[in-house]
Amino acid sequence: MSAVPEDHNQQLRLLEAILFASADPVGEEILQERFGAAVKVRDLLLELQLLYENRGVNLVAMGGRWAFRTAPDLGEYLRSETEVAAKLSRAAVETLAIIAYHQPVTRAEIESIRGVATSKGTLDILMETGWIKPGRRRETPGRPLTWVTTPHFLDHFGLETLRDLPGVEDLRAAGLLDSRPAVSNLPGLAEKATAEADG
Amino acid sequence: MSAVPEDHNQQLRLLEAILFASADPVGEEILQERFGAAVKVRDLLLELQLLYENRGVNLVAMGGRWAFRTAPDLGEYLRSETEVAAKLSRAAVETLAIIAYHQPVTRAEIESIRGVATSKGTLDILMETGWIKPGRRRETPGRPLTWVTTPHFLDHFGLETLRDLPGVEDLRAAGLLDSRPAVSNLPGLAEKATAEADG
Amino acid sequence: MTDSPSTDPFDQGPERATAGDGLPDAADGPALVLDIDGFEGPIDLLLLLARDQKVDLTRISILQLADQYLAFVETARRLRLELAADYLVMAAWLAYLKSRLLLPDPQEEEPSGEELAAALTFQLQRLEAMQGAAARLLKRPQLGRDVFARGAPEDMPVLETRVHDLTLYDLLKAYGDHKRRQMQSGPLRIAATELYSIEDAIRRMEDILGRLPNWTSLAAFLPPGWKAGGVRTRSALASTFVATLELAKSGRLELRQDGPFSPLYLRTPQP
Repeated sequence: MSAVPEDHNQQLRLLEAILFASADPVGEEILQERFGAAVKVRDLLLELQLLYENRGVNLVAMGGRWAFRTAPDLGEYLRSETEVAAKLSRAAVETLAIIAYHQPVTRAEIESIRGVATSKGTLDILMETGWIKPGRRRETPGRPLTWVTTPHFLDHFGLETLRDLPGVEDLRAAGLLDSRPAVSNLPGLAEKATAEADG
Repeated sequence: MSAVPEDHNQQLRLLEAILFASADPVGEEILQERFGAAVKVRDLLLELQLLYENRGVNLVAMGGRWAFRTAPDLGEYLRSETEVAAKLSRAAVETLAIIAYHQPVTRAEIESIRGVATSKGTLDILMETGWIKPGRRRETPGRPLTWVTTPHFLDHFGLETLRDLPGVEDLRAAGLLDSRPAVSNLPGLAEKATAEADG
Repeated sequence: MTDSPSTDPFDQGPERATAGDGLPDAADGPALVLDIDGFEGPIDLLLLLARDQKVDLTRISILQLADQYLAFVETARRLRLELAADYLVMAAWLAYLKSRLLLPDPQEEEPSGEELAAALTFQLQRLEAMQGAAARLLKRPQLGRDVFARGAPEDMPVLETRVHDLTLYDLLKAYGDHKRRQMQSGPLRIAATELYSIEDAIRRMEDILGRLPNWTSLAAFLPPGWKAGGVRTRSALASTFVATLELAKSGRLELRQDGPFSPLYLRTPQP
């Protein structure tokens, strides 16, 4: 642990940085320990609090622990429909990946690729994310609905076009897919395999 | 969505609160949308940036996105409080640099520059850190996938744009950012490297 | 070029410095620690040798560099017979380059020795530049190490209502996992071999059986596209040989060989 700067202003800056970066409110005694007995942490805290008094962010003390919080009077501007980030299930992520790679793809095809039934909820959840939408109906008996990804999907994942999705060979080369043991490892075959893989 | 305060100082406070509350950088155009066309968000951002210039926390721009970050010079005092991130292998670091400076760049080009096959895990690890992603496919035979850096890469290394990569202009001027195979006549070198990578 | 990172002594990462300990001093002989594994490849080793000359890469002597590399690899080979093929390929190439540099240029339309040397210099410069860039990049203040983000972000979806923060990596990983499971589970699927099968050989021989009144060499029966050499050609030869034995056994083919290791001939049985 590096020592604490001697300069008063530097101490103030360090305190500011510590409180900013901390995930939880920091207890005053912990700060006092961090800065050493020679530094009056309480004075530093009060000075910093004054500095932020009329700002968009305030330094507040809660039961002896200190933290930055957005100013309460801004609440009306900051509040909005609060959506809690929900984690997608593994099935949903896999279904999304399969739609991305195999689109347009019907639900029956997704199930046949995944080898398990796809619950109705999975596609609903994915549709709520705005990443997939129904595509054209397949011109086969029963005219099943197909699923495709949306422009928002490309946007979210930072892809310009669907063609930029890495192919299976790219995934393998990147280490995202274990390579099958192949005859290609035999000398003399390797060059050929490469030529094919690299096209 | 709530309205925006009319008062300039209130707008500055709101911007401060929004940026302070977010751990990830916020895009300037998203802020502009939030504040509406009547507000010059860029001016507000620059004003806020100036306000925090010498503080323990700074407002920085990275690839058109803005975030508060602790001041770099305080790093030595803060570092001890967090665990040191896992060290990247030399191959990974070199590959990252090549992608950063040569992007968009194909795996074959990376290998030609390094003179050695890229092991499978390398791109995987770099992608997991969120620093690289697949770019567009190159419109050459085989349409190989290219790799590019992400906005998070800029954020992680505190770069405002790719032009701020250390020494990038000098390297370009010296012609060293040419990713074509230099010694195409080196028999077997390039082909061998790829063969092993795929083997 | 004076500001170029290649002359910046800070550009050498920590690994470089230690790896350099095992390097030969020009022709100082075998009193060196040889650790080929310490290098990422022949180019990497060459670059270290070039740095050892302690001059700008544009002014290194390619001849001297070639000599050092050849000496190093020769010594390494005596200690470790299994020296990676890459290093030997480079050695062969450098020996060739050396001869091109020493002898007058031939009239052929090939690049001259100087051109090849210049290309090699460029390759070394470029790799050095990238290693330097990597070191400089890592020296920048990094998020989570030197610079920190807001530790307690507040829920404030006023900007974007991003419900799911799935990354591209998560998506690709899911697909990769799915593909891998698909390959591992279910009925065992044996991937089509890239070698020439006996079944194929028998089918092919049967097709041309009726058209062989004269003794013809077995080598002439290799299927087109399988004659390039290597393991593929050997597999085609072996399968075709087994196929002829099978057909001879059932009396549909006659075989003749004039002596051990001499060519094998075959024809359709004469009535």
